[in-house]
Amino acid sequence: MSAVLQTRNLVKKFGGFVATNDVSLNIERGARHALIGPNGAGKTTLINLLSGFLEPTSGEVVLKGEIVTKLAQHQRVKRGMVRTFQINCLFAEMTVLEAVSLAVCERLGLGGHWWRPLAAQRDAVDEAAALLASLHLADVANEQTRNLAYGKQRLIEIALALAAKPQVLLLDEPAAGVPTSESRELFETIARLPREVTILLIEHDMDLVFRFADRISVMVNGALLTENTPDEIARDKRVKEVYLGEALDG
Amino acid sequence: MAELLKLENVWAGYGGSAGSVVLEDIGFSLEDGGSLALLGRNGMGKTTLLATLMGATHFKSGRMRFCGQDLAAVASHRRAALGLGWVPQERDIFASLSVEENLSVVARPGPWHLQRIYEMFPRLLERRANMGNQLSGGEQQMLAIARALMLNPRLLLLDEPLEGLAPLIVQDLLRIIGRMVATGDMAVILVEQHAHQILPLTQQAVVLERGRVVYSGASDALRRDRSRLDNWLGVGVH
Amino acid sequence: MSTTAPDLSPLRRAAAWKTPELIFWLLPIAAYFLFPKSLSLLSQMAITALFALSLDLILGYAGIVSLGHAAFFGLGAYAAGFLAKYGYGDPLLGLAVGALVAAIVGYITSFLVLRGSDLTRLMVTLGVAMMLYEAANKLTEFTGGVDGLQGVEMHQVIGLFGFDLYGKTAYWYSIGVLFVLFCLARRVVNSPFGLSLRGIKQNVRRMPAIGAPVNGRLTAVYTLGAAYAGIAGALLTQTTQFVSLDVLSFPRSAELMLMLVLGGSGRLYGALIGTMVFMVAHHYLSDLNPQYWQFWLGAVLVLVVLFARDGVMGLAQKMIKAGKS
Amino acid sequence: MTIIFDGLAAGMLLFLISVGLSVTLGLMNFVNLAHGAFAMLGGYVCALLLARAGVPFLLAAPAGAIVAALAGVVLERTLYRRLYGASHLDQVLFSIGINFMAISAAHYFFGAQQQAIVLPDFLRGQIKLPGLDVGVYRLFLIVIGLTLALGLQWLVGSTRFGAQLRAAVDNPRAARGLGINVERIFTLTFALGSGLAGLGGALGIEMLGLDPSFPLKYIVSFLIVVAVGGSGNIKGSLIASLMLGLFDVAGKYYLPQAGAFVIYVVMVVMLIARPQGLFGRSAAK
Amino acid sequence: KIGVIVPMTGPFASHGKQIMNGVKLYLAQNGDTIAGRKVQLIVKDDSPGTAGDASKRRAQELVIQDNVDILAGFSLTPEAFAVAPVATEAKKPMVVMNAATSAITTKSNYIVRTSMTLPQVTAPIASWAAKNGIKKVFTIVADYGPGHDAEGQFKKTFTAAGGEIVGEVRVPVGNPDFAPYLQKVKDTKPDAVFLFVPNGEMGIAFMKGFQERGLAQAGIKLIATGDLLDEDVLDAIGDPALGVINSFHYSQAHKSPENETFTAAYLKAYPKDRPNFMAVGGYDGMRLIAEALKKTGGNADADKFIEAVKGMKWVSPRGPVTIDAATRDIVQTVYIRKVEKVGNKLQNVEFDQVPEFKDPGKQ
Ligand SMILES: Nc1ncnc2c1ncn2[C@@H]1O[C@H](COP(=O)(O)OP(=O)(O)OP(=O)(O)O)[C@@H](O)[C@H]1O
Ligand SMILES: Nc1ncnc2c1ncn2[C@@H]1O[C@H](COP(=O)(O)OP(=O)(O)OP(=O)(O)O)[C@@H](O)[C@H]1O
Ligand SMILES: [Mg+2]
Ligand SMILES: [Mg+2]
Repeated sequence: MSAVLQTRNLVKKFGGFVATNDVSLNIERGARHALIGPNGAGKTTLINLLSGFLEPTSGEVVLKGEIVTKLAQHQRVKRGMVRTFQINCLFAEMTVLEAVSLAVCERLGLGGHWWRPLAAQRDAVDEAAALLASLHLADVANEQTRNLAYGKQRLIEIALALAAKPQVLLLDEPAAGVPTSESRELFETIARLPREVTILLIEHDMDLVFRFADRISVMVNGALLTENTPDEIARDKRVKEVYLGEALDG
Repeated sequence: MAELLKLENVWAGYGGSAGSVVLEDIGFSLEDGGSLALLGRNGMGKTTLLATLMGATHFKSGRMRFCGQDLAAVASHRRAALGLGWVPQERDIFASLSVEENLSVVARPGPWHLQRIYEMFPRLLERRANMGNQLSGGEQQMLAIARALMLNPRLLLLDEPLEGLAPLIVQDLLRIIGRMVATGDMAVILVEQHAHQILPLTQQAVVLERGRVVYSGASDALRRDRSRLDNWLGVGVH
Repeated sequence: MSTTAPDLSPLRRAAAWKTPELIFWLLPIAAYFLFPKSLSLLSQMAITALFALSLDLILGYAGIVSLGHAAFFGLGAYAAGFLAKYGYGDPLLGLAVGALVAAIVGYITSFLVLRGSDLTRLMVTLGVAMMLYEAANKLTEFTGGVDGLQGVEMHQVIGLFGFDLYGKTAYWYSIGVLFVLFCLARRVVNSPFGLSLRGIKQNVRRMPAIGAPVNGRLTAVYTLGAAYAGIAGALLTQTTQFVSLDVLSFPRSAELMLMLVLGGSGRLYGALIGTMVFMVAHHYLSDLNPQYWQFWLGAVLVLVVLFARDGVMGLAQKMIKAGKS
Repeated sequence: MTIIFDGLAAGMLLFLISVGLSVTLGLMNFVNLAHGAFAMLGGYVCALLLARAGVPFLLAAPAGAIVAALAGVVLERTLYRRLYGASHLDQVLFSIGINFMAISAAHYFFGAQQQAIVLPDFLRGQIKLPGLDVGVYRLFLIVIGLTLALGLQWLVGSTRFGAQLRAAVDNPRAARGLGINVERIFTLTFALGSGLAGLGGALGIEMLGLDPSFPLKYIVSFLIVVAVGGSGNIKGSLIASLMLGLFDVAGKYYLPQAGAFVIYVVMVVMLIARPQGLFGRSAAK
Repeated sequence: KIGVIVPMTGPFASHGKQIMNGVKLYLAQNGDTIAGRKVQLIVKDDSPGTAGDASKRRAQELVIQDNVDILAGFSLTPEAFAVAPVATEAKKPMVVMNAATSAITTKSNYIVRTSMTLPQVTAPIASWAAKNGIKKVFTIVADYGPGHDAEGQFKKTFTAAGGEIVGEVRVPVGNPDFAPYLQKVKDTKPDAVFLFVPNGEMGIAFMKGFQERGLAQAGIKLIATGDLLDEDVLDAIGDPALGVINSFHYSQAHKSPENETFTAAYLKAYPKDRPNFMAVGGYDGMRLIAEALKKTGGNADADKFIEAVKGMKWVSPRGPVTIDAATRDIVQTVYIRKVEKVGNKLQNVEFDQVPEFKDPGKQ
């Protein structure tokens, strides 16, 4: 069994509203797995449950064979599962370089070190700098995050996740707000991640989804509707009806 | 048709200690019921331009006329009454108001009312009692659009309205915008990353580069000009 | 790929000592010669500055607002007071014990301030401090209650310098402790740990998602801040040889917050400068007009907020920036 | 049981003096620690009208509220308005500064001594019921408090004004862009908050006394109510006040040794159990 | 040069005001030149008055910067305690004009007190109560040092005289609502309540509650020390104060030529205020300084000064007083008074007295 990430009968209720309805998902190691579905279907909620941002009402999350349902978010990150946020969640008053260095330091376990200054942690800073360069963010490295246009901030959102060198990467609409040309590049960067990195992607841009994914799950009203290869999904009448419309026709 | 909006030599930016100028010498005009695609790469000033029309930036100099009035002289909160409706890029949903309150709190009389909105976005009807901060990303986007429509504006400013919406909804929305443009009920300015989706819908296009207008003319002409599109908006635009 | 490397120099420069800082630390030496008759005020300023520094660590860096920081100050003060009263009058030992006691209580109570909004934290810290205050008030037999703890006899500092009426020893002692602890705090805030605190302050939601144990960090810094406050309290006991119940009081916490905000939080120097400005203003205004000086102090606060957002340090930084461009 | 009644009355007094802060801090998100200064102003106006001009209490108390509200408008227009965007800490510094000035001014004009008021006869004494002695003034406070709570709850929760106010606080920039007159709403709300403070101050003299140190003396009580109730929540403030009042009074009756601890213990326990307050919004955004 | 340390702002601002009124009044009446030297007053606000560090620093400044010869003032005990070592070390006489904890004068040989001690004014009311048919008493005191002292002294004297304490509570300082305590008293049905709270709003709140709850009608008397009903707060309490029996060393209504001149001059100089015990403490303190300096020929050396004040006797507005040569504390008559309306002003009218009463706290 090579599933790196699994959910078992995951349920999340907000009051009476069922946002996640008995979801059991298997994601293979190294998969490029996309999760699609109408607005409000529960995709982000699922990522929140996987990453520990929310606690499920019932059910389990299994990461690399270990039940992590009770683990705190940062412990899941330590075990290699990292997420991005659909709506940017950044450090407004840090420079871009500081923010990414912070993330690298946390991965290297330096976050609790209080004696040597940040600048003396050369490995961490150099790694952060290299990551920024690879995302074409070098020129804004010393700008405050909050003064950047939305698209740039979107890239920092992803840089923070990549800084954690994830084995399982959960991406929530990473390309939203990034112009077409740059979202291509962004996806190329993601695609260049080592093959054994598993990626779960939420995205409404079907061009990107169908180019990138090797498996697609469709969610509707909190429950999994179907899971299949991209070709099969594209042919699936139900998916077309609830979600795709004419998206793939044009 | 009558002229609705006219900008001449507009300079604007952000206040504060640094006091940066983002928009330089902007000028274009829009007819009543007209439609305009506002294009440009990341950080070129599209959002800033819409925010300037709404009075949410630091206006330095120039002239902005809307319905024959000097817009710069009108306080920000009165511009909605004049007929401007705004869908901010960051959605800016009121977190502590329910979906329905978000809509009714800004409502003005006109053809768009709650019922019609709910017909257009049934999802919002389902979630009407939810608080603004308990919505999915796409639901927030719908709500932002719906909220601006509740103002019954003469000119609708849409800042990347399609972002984060499911394909089916995008298609619906484009159809509705197309219809509005065709009937001339409401003028629109549309900011979008996906130029290919909106250029067919709009009559005019303006392209910004580093805060300056580098193209202002017919959408059609721009759509066919692949090399300029590539140049201004980056590779890979259909 | 066309990748240019980011400029790393601003980051490198951040932690280096700068000339204005060195000049700043010459001030205490100058003050000794310029105001030889005001040493007791000056050493109380140093002590309060240390106290403000401790609040800056938790508030300015980690964003934990506290209206009860006097709890730790008072614990340190009483700890040092008891120690000296019962015969162990060595000052440095007193500081260590003050720090330890405050740190232990800080560690325990830190779990109360992990959750909640600013207002909740304000009130929880305040509640803890008030309970300690009431406890000290009730235990009149031990603490002397409102009358204060007496009989605090101090030995000489490192066995050499006795405390004198003119406050010379007290002055150098306080300034020395302040300087050492400042340097330590400076290292802490420039380290990755310090950066992670800023991260928590700016966006707690994101921190766990990059793998940072938020609660552990908050506990650590809260304990550290408590220890600093404890040392400040112990210093006050030792230099005044008296502990009044007031060391635990609400006004002491509240005034501390004013001083820090006045100077500008999250900068370390803000704590020092805020304390200086506040205490000097307080001192002179109350001498000029013993009855209505509060009015003028209030006016100073209002004006500072209106014209110098981010406190005195914020204004200074803005002026330096404007001067450069 | 007289103790329960006394507890409710004490709670209601707590509610009356802090509900204004619930409006400015809770709804407008402005940390106005000068709340007590407005309360004090209302109190002095009421006390002076009573003592010097012989105005009846039932007129003097509202007059205190109105004067405080007007002072609120003036200060909001001239000073407070500039600080809406400022950090909470700046607001604290600013409003404490205002407090200091108010304290000195009161000291200068009215002296350091306690102000006395004489209640009209029909508000004095006790009504004896079987097993229950009802203090008339306490009953009066309970009635006023309930009326105010219901009125405010309706205003904030069910009117368009209330919704506009919440929208303006959530995101002033967007609210302005969508046609909400943020400035006017803030002025009105601030006036409401300071008017309520003034009323609380006037009604509180009888039980809390009034002297220049008032603004700082009761600051903790105000904050406790708002924090425990959940900021911006009228119902929460009311219930929190009543609970605190009950616990406090009962604690003092049955456990006098515990004295001042009770209220702090209750507060800390409640806040740890419900960090957002009884009816607080869950973490925003 | 005299340095005066008192709280001039904050919760105890009225203390500072009254003391300074007294001090200044004496100088205005008797001229500010004593034994050929002009008196210069330097006032330092050490508000809140409860922070010993601030008081001590103020004292150090007075000694070092201002070179004062005498330290005076001290409205609250912590102020006096914190400053005592400074007086000893700097060899400056220290004149305590209000602070009332018994032990203060033992903290330095240079301390002399012109106010009173708490046991001194508490014991007489306890004896009086026992003698006048009060058998069962419920004590209510503020929960802080002086409150504990008053409680202890009252208990001691009252039970020694055969009375019984049927209940006792300690009320948190600053507590505004006495309802639960009063209810408890009502339910316990004692003959009388003995009350000690710091002077100011707590007393006012108590008296209002006492009346509202109809305790007097229930046959419960109220006895107290006089600071509860001093002239500064009496008007604020208003009619509920009528009939309360209390013991104290000074009343504005004290009948003596000295007091008449004093009050007349006071009211003329400070028409907004009424003279109270703090004013007298300040007035007598200043007088003591003046007389002592006259004796020493203007020499303010601490040892000489203290030698000069020992056993000093004079007739104060409060009545005859002596400085006990052994303890440097004041010996004075303590009066039992009752609040009555004189004209349309509330006054403490004296009807019984314990003459030349020493501080029982030091025996
Ligand atoms: N609040 C602000 N303060 C200072 N500068 C800002 C601010 N917001 C944006 N900018 C700057 O203004 C410029 C234009 O930003 P704007 O958001 O208008 O771009 P945009 O064209 O909308 O980009 P995007 O496609 O990413 O939304 C950018 O360089 C950005 O860094
Ligand atoms: N805290 C909450 N309380 C109540 N309902 C909530 C809460 N959070 C989310 N929801 C609801 O749960 C549903 C699922 O939301 P989710 O964010 O997972 O959708 P999504 O699939 O990510 O949609 P989108 O594509 O629009 O981002 C939505 O209808 C939303 O309104
Ligand atoms: Mg989503
Ligand atoms: Mg934009």
